[in-house]
Amino acid sequence: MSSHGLGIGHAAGLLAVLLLGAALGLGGYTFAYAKGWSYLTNDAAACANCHVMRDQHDGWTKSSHRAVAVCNDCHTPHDPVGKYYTKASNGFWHSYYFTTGTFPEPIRATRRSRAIAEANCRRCHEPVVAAMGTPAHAGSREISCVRCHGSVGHLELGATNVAGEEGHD
Amino acid sequence: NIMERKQEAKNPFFRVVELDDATEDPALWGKNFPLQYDAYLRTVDQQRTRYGGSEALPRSPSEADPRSQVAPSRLEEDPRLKTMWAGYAFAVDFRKKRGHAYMLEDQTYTERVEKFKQPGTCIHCHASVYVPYTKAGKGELIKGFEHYNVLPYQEARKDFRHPIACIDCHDPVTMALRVTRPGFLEGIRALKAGQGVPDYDVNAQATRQEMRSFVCGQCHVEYYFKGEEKRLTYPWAKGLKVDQIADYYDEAGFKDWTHARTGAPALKAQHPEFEMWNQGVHSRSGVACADCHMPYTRVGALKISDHHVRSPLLNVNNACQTCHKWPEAELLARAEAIQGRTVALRNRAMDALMELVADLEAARKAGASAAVLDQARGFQRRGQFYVDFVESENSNGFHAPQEAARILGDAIDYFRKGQVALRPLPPAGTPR
Amino acid sequence: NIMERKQEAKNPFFRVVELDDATEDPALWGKNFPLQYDAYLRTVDQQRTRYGGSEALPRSPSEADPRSQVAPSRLEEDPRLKTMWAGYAFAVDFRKKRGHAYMLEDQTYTERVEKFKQPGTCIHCHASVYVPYTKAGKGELIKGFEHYNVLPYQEARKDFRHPIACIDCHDPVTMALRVTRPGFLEGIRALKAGQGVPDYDVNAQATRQEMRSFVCGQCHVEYYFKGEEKRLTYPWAKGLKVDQIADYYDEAGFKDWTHARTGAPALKAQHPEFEMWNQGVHSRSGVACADCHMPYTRVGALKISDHHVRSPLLNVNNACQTCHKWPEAELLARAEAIQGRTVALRNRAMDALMELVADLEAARKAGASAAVLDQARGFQRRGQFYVDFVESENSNGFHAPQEAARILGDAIDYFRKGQVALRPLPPAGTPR
Ligand code: HEC
Ligand code: HEC
Ligand code: HEC
Ligand code: HEC
Ligand code: HEC
Ligand code: HEC
Ligand code: HEC
Ligand code: HEC
Ligand code: HEC
Ligand code: HEC
Ligand code: HEC
Ligand code: HEC
Ligand code: HEC
Ligand code: HEC
Ligand SMILES: [Ca+2]
Ligand SMILES: [Ca+2]
Repeated sequence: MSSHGLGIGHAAGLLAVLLLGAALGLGGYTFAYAKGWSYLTNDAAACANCHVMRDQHDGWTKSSHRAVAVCNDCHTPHDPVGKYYTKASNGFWHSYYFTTGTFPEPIRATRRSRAIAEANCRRCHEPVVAAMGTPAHAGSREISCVRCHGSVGHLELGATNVAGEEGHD
Repeated sequence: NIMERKQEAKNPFFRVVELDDATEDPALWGKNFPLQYDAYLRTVDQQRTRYGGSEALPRSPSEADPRSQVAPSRLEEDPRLKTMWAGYAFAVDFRKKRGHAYMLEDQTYTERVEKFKQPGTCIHCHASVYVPYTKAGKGELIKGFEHYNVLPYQEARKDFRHPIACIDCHDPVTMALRVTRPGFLEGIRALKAGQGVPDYDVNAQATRQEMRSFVCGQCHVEYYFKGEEKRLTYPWAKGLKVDQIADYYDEAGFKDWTHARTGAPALKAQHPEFEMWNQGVHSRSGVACADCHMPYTRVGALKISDHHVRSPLLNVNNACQTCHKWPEAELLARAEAIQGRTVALRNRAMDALMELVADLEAARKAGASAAVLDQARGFQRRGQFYVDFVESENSNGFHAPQEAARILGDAIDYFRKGQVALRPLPPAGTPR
Repeated sequence: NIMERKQEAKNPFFRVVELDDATEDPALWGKNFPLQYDAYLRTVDQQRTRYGGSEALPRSPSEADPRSQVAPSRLEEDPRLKTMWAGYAFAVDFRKKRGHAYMLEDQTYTERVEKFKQPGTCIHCHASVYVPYTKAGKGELIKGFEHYNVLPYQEARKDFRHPIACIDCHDPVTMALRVTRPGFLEGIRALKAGQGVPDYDVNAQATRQEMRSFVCGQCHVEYYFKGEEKRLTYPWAKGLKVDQIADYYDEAGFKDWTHARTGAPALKAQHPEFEMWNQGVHSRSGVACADCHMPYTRVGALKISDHHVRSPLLNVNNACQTCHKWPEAELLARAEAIQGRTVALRNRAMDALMELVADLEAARKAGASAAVLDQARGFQRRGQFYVDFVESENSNGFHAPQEAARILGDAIDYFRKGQVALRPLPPAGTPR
C-alpha cells in the first residue's frame, strides 16, 4: 500500500501531512509522544526511538558507514524542502503505522526511499563512480548500487544483503 | 496503542510459577511464557505446501486406533515404496509426518507398532522423556534411557504423558537451550571424537547458535537400534555424509531387515534432516533450524521465537525475508524449483530400483549363483539406503540441493550396476 | 541538482581519437580508455585455480604451429574423452581454454582445424568479426555472416586480424554495450519467440543489466552448424535446458557425427555457460557474468570494470566479497565444494559411458539385432550430450550446482539403461 509515496508537491505535502494527521486525530498525539519532532534532527538514535527501527539501527552501527553517514544522509533527499517533506512524511506515516501496528514485516524500503538512498550514494561518491558503466542503454535503468553494496548502510548477519528488484510503493 | 507497547517493552514476562527439573506439564511453563505456549499449541494445525507441510485426512475412529484424523499414507501415494521396504514394517504403514502435537499418538497407533513388536527405545523421540527417564534412572538420564530401551514398547509407553514439551529443549531455571536426548549426547560425542575432539559435552561446549540446531538434531536424524540392548544409536562415528554412514553400517555388519523379494540385507534411512542440513550452504552460513522453523516474530514490542514449529514456506516473510530481500512469490518459486528437481530425480531412482528388484527376483528363480546374486544385493542395499536418505529427508532436497541430487545420481548408478551384474552379455550368435 | 552533475561527470575520459563503426584496432580505443585497454591486454595471463583457470604448457614451435605455449590437453588428462568422441575431431585435439587474447591463434592452430575441413563459420566466436562482416555484407552484418559461413575456414581466416576487441561488445560512439553476433541475435530471438515474445531485438529491448550477460552469451553457448549453409545456430527455440535442447536436436533429426565404435548418431555439446548460468540462483538473482568475471575495480580515483576477464576465483575480493561478506578462504571452499561434487559425479557418469560403449561394440560384433542396437545407441546419444553439457561447461557446476548434478544423474541412468537393453536376463538354468 502507498505509505511514503504520497504524490503531493513538496511544501504542500508537509502541510497536507500535518493536517491529515490532525484530521485522523492521532498524528499530533503519537507524533509528540514518539518524539516525532526530535528526529527532524540528524541524530541517528532518534530514528531508533522506535523499537521497530532498532534492527536497522543495530545494522547501521555495524556497517561501514556508521562513522561517515547517519540515517538522514541516506534516507532523505538532499534538496532542502524535500528533506523536511520526506521526514514529516516518514514521521507521520511511521507514527501512524507504529500506532496501528498494521504494517508489513519485515519492514522493506519502498521504491521511493530506495531511489532516495541510491541518489545519496551517488551524491557522496560521484568522483568514484563517475566512470562506472557506459551511458544508459535503450530501455534500461541506471545500474543499482545496492545490488552489490546492499550492506553498506546495514550490515546484516546471514544472507547476501542483495536488494530484490521489488519494493512496495 | 503506543502506551501498551512501551509497557511490554519494559517487562517481557512475569514469573508466575516456579519451574524446576521435574516440571513436565507445558501448561505450567505456559503460565510464565504464554506467548510461546500459545504458539506451541498451534502445532496441531495442518496445512499443506507444494511438496511438504502436513495434511489432515478424516478417518472413523476404531477401538485399536481412536484417531479421527491422520496424515495421508505415503504408501498409497507411491506404491513403489512397498517394494523398496518389502518384508519390513514400513511397507505396512508409513504416513506423512505432521505437527509436534501429534508425535505421541501417531507413534502409539501406527501399524508399525500395533502389528509389529517394537522396543521401548522408540519413545525417545516421540514423547517428553526427560522427567520419566531421570526418574527411572534415579536421577541418571542415561540409566533411565537404558531402562526403557529394553522394555516392550507398550509397556514403556505407559510412563509417558506428553509429546515433546518445554523441558525437552529448555533448562527450567535459566530457560537456556539444553540437549536432553541420550541419542544425541552420545551421537555428537562420537562424531566429534572422529574429528579429533575427545569427550565432547554438547551442553557445556556448544555455542548458542549451534544449540538452535542441536535441539532439533535430538530427533531429526538417521538412527538404528544397536545390539540386544536395542540401544538407540546415531551412526555418526565416521561422519554425517551418506557415504560415511553407509560405510559405518557395512563395517558394523548391520542390517535392518532382509528384503522379502530379493534377500538383500537392507538398511532403512529415517529423516536425516540434521545430516543433510549439515551438507548445505545454509548450515555453512551458520543458519540454524530455528532460524527458519522458529523464526523471530514480533508480538507487540517483543520479538520472540515462533514456537509454532512448521514448514517455513507457510511463513516466508518471517522465515526467509529477514535474510533474503526477495518477494515472497520468488522465494517460494526458488524453494520449489529445488524441490521439483529433487523429486524428479528421486522418481527416476525409484524406477531403477523397481527394475533391479524385478531382475533379482527373476535371477533368483532362474537359479543364478550366490556370488552373482550377492553382488547385486550389495548394490541394492547401498542404493536403497541412498535413495531413502533423500526420500525420508523431509525437505525434498531444500536443505542441501546439490548434495541431494548427487546422492540420487549415485543411487541410480548402484541400481543399474546391480542389473548389469545379473545380465551377462549374450554370447555371439544368440538371436536377438 | 544531482541529475545535471551526473551529466557533467558522466565521461571522465578524454576523447583522444574519434572512434567509429569501422575502428577495429583495440589499441586505438585504448587511447581513449587506457585503463580498460591495459586490463584487456592482461588476458594473456595464465594462472590455474583448483578446477579451472588456465595453465601454460611450453612447446617447441613448428612450421604448422608456431605457438611456443599451449594449454594442457584434456584428452591426455582424461583419455575417456577420446572414447566419448571416437570418430570426431574432438578426439584428436581438445585442450583447456585460456584467456581471450589467445582465441584466434588457438583456433587457427588446433588440429581440429589443421587435420579436418572446417567452415568459415568457426570464426564467429574467435575473432573480432564486426568490421569484416559488415564490410563483406556491404553494410549488412547478417549478409557478411552468411558470406563467411560458407567459405572454407582457411580462406575466411585471412580477413580477420584481431581476437575479440572493444567493438565486439561496445558501440564506438556511446560506448553502450551492444550485441554484434548474428548467432546470438537470432538465437535469443528464437528463444523469446518460443516464450511468446515476437521479433525480439536484443539491442533495443534488453536492459543494461541483461546486456552485462548477453555480451558474453554471444559466444559462451552451445551451438551447431545448420544445413548446407553451415549457418551458426543456437538451439534455443524450445528453451535453454539440456532436455529442451536435446529434444530440439531429435526433432531436427540432427547429429554431429556417427560414433566410430558404436555407430550412434552422436551430439557434441560446447561450453553452455550461458545456458547453465540461466538455471542457477545467481542468474535468478540478477547477477550477471560481468559482475563476477569483470567486477568493478578501483583504479586511482575511479571505479572501472575489470577488463581482465578471467576466473573470479583469482579475484575473490572484488568478484564475490562485495556481495558475500564471508572470508576469501570460505568463499573459495564453497565454490570448490560445489565443483568437487560435480567432478566426482561426472567421473561416475564417464565410467558408465565407457561400459556402454564396450557393450555396444561387443553386441555389434555378436550380431545383435538393429532394433536392440538402435535402442542402446539412442541412450548413448542422449546420455553423452548430457554429460558433455556439464563436461564442456567451464564452471564445473558452479553456475548451477543442483542442475549440473541432476543432469549427470539423468546421464548415468541413460547409459546404464543402454547396457540393460543389450543384456537380456539369461533364461532359467543358465549356469552362472
Ligand atoms: C549508507 C547509507 C545508509 C545509512 C547511513 C542508513 N541506511 Fe537505512 N537503508 C539504506 C539502504 C540502501 C536501504 C535499502 C536496502 C535494500 O533495499 O536492500 C536501507 C533500508 C532501510 C530500512 C528498510 C529496511 C530494509 O532493509 O529495506 C530502514 C527501516 C532503514 N534503512 C532505516 C535506517 C536507520 C534507522 C538508519 C540510521 C540508524 C539508517 N537506515 C541508516 C542505506 C542507509
Ligand atoms: C514513530 C516510530 C518511528 C520512527 C521515530 C522512525 N520510524 Fe522508520 N518506520 C517506522 C515504521 C512503523 C515503519 C514501517 C512502515 C512502512 O514499512 O512503511 C518504518 C519504516 C521505515 C523505512 C522503510 C519504509 C520506507 O519508507 O522505505 C525506512 C527507510 C525508515 N523507516 C527510515 C526511518 C528514518 C531514517 C527515521 C529517522 C529519521 C525513522 N525511520 C524513524 C517507524 C518509525
Ligand atoms: C554522507 C555521505 C555518504 C553517503 C550518503 C554514502 N556514502 Fe559510502 N562512503 C562515504 C564515506 C565518507 C566513505 C568512506 C570512504 C573511505 O573510507 O575512503 C564511504 C565508503 C563507502 C564504500 C567503501 C567501504 C565499503 O563499505 O566497502 C562503499 C562501497 C560505499 N561507501 C558505498 C555507498 C553506497 C552504495 C551508498 C548508498 C547506499 C553510500 N555509500 C552512501 C560517504 C557516503
Ligand atoms: C556489479 C557490482 C557493483 C555495483 C552495481 C556497484 N559497485 Fe561499487 N564496488 C564494487 C566492487 C567490486 C568494488 C571494489 C573495488 C575495489 O576495491 O577495487 C566497489 C567499490 C566501491 C566503492 C569503494 C571504492 C574504494 O575503494 O574506495 C564505492 C564508494 C562504491 N563502490 C560505490 C558504488 C556506488 C555509489 C554504486 C552505484 C552507483 C556502486 N558502487 C555500484 C561493485 C559494485
Ligand atoms: C539467517 C539467514 C537466512 C535465512 C533465515 C534463510 N536463508 Fe537462504 N541463504 C542464506 C545464506 C547465507 C545463503 C548462502 C548464500 C549467501 O552467502 O548469501 C542462502 C542461500 C539460499 C539459496 C541459494 C542456495 C541454494 O541452496 O540454492 C536459496 C534458494 C535460499 N537461500 C532460500 C531460502 C529460503 C526459501 C528461506 C526460508 C525458508 C531461506 N533461504 C532462509 C541465509 C538465510
Ligand atoms: C534456510 C532455512 C532452513 C533451515 C536452516 C532448515 N530448514 Fe528445514 N526446511 C526448510 C524448507 C524451505 C523446507 C521445505 C518445507 C516444505 O516443503 O513445505 C524444510 C523442511 C523441513 C522439514 C519438513 C517440514 C514440512 O512441513 O514438510 C523438517 C522436519 C525440517 N525441515 C527440519 C529441519 C531441521 C531439523 C533443521 C536443522 C537441522 C532444518 N530443517 C533446517 C528450511 C530450512
Ligand atoms: C523429541 C523429538 C523431536 C524434537 C526435539 C524435534 N522434533 Fe520435530 N518432529 C518430531 C516428530 C516425531 C515429528 C512428527 C510428528 C508426527 O508426524 O506425528 C516432528 C515433526 C516436525 C515438523 C513437521 C511439522 C509439520 O507441520 O509437518 C517440523 C517442521 C519439525 N518437526 C521441525 C523441528 C525443529 C525445527 C525442531 C527443533 C527446533 C524439532 N522439530 C525438534 C520430533 C522432534
Ligand atoms: C531418532 C528419533 C526417532 C526415533 C528413535 C523414532 N522416531 Fe519416529 N519420527 C521421528 C521424526 C523426526 C519423525 C518426523 C519426520 C518423519 O516422519 O520423517 C518421526 C515420525 C514418525 C511417525 C509418523 C510418520 C510415519 O512414519 O508414519 C511414526 C508413525 C513414527 N515416527 C513411529 C516411530 C516408531 C514406531 C519408532 C520406533 C521403531 C520411532 N518412530 C522411532 C523421530 C524418531
Ligand atoms: C523443539 C525445541 C523447543 C521446545 C519444545 C520449546 N522451545 Fe522454547 N525455544 C526453542 C528455541 C530454539 C529457542 C530460541 C533460543 C535461543 O535463541 O537461544 C526458544 C526460545 C524460548 C524462549 C526465549 C524467548 C524467545 O521466544 O526466543 C522462551 C521464553 C521459550 N522458548 C519458552 C518455551 C516454552 C514455554 C515452551 C513450551 C510450551 C518451549 N519454549 C518449548 C526451542 C524449543
Ligand atoms: C556468481 C558469479 C558468477 C557468474 C554470475 C558467472 N560466473 Fe562464470 N564462473 C564463476 C566461477 C566461480 C567459476 C569457476 C572458476 C574456476 O573454477 O576457477 C566460473 C567459471 C567460468 C568459466 C571458466 C573460467 C575459468 O577460468 O576456468 C567461464 C568461461 C565462465 N565462467 C563464463 C561465464 C559466463 C559466460 C557467465 C554468464 C552467462 C558467467 N560465467 C556467470 C562465477 C560466475
Ligand atoms: C567473441 C566470442 C567471445 C565473447 C564475446 C566472450 N568470450 Fe570468453 N572466451 C571466448 C573464447 C574463444 C575463449 C577461449 C580462448 C582460448 O582458449 O584460446 C574464451 C575464454 C574465456 C574465459 C577463460 C579465461 C581463462 O583465463 O581461462 C573466461 C573466464 C571468459 N571467456 C569469460 C567471458 C565473459 C565473462 C565474457 C563477457 C563479458 C566473454 N567471455 C565474452 C570467446 C568469447
Ligand atoms: C558459439 C561460439 C563458438 C563457435 C561457433 C566456436 N567456438 Fe571455439 N570456443 C568458444 C568458446 C566460448 C571457447 C572457450 C571455452 C571452451 O574452451 O570450452 C572456445 C574454445 C575453443 C578452443 C580452445 C579449447 C579447445 O577446444 O581446444 C579451440 C581450439 C576452438 N574453440 C576451436 C573452434 C573451432 C575449430 C570452431 C569451429 C568448428 C569453433 N571453435 C567454433 C566459442 C566458439
Ligand atoms: C567481452 C566484452 C567486452 C569487451 C571485448 C570490452 N568490453 Fe568494455 N565493458 C564490457 C562490460 C560488460 C562493461 C560494463 C558495462 C555496463 O556496466 O554497462 C564494459 C564497460 C566499459 C567501459 C565503461 C566504464 C567501465 O569500465 O565500466 C569502458 C570505457 C570500456 N568498457 C572500454 C572498453 C575498451 C577500451 C575495450 C577494448 C580494449 C573494451 N571495453 C572491451 C564488456 C567488454
Ligand atoms: C552481485 C551479487 C553477487 C556476486 C558478485 C556473487 N554472488 Fe553468490 N550469491 C548471490 C545471491 C543473491 C545468491 C542467492 C542467495 C541469496 O539470495 O542470498 C548467491 C548465492 C551463492 C551461493 C549459494 C548458492 C549455490 O549455488 O550454492 C554460493 C556458494 C555463492 N553465491 C558463491 C559466490 C562466489 C564464490 C562468488 C564469486 C565468484 C559469488 N557468489 C558472487 C549474490 C552474488
Ligand atoms: Ca536407520
Ligand atoms: Ca554443439
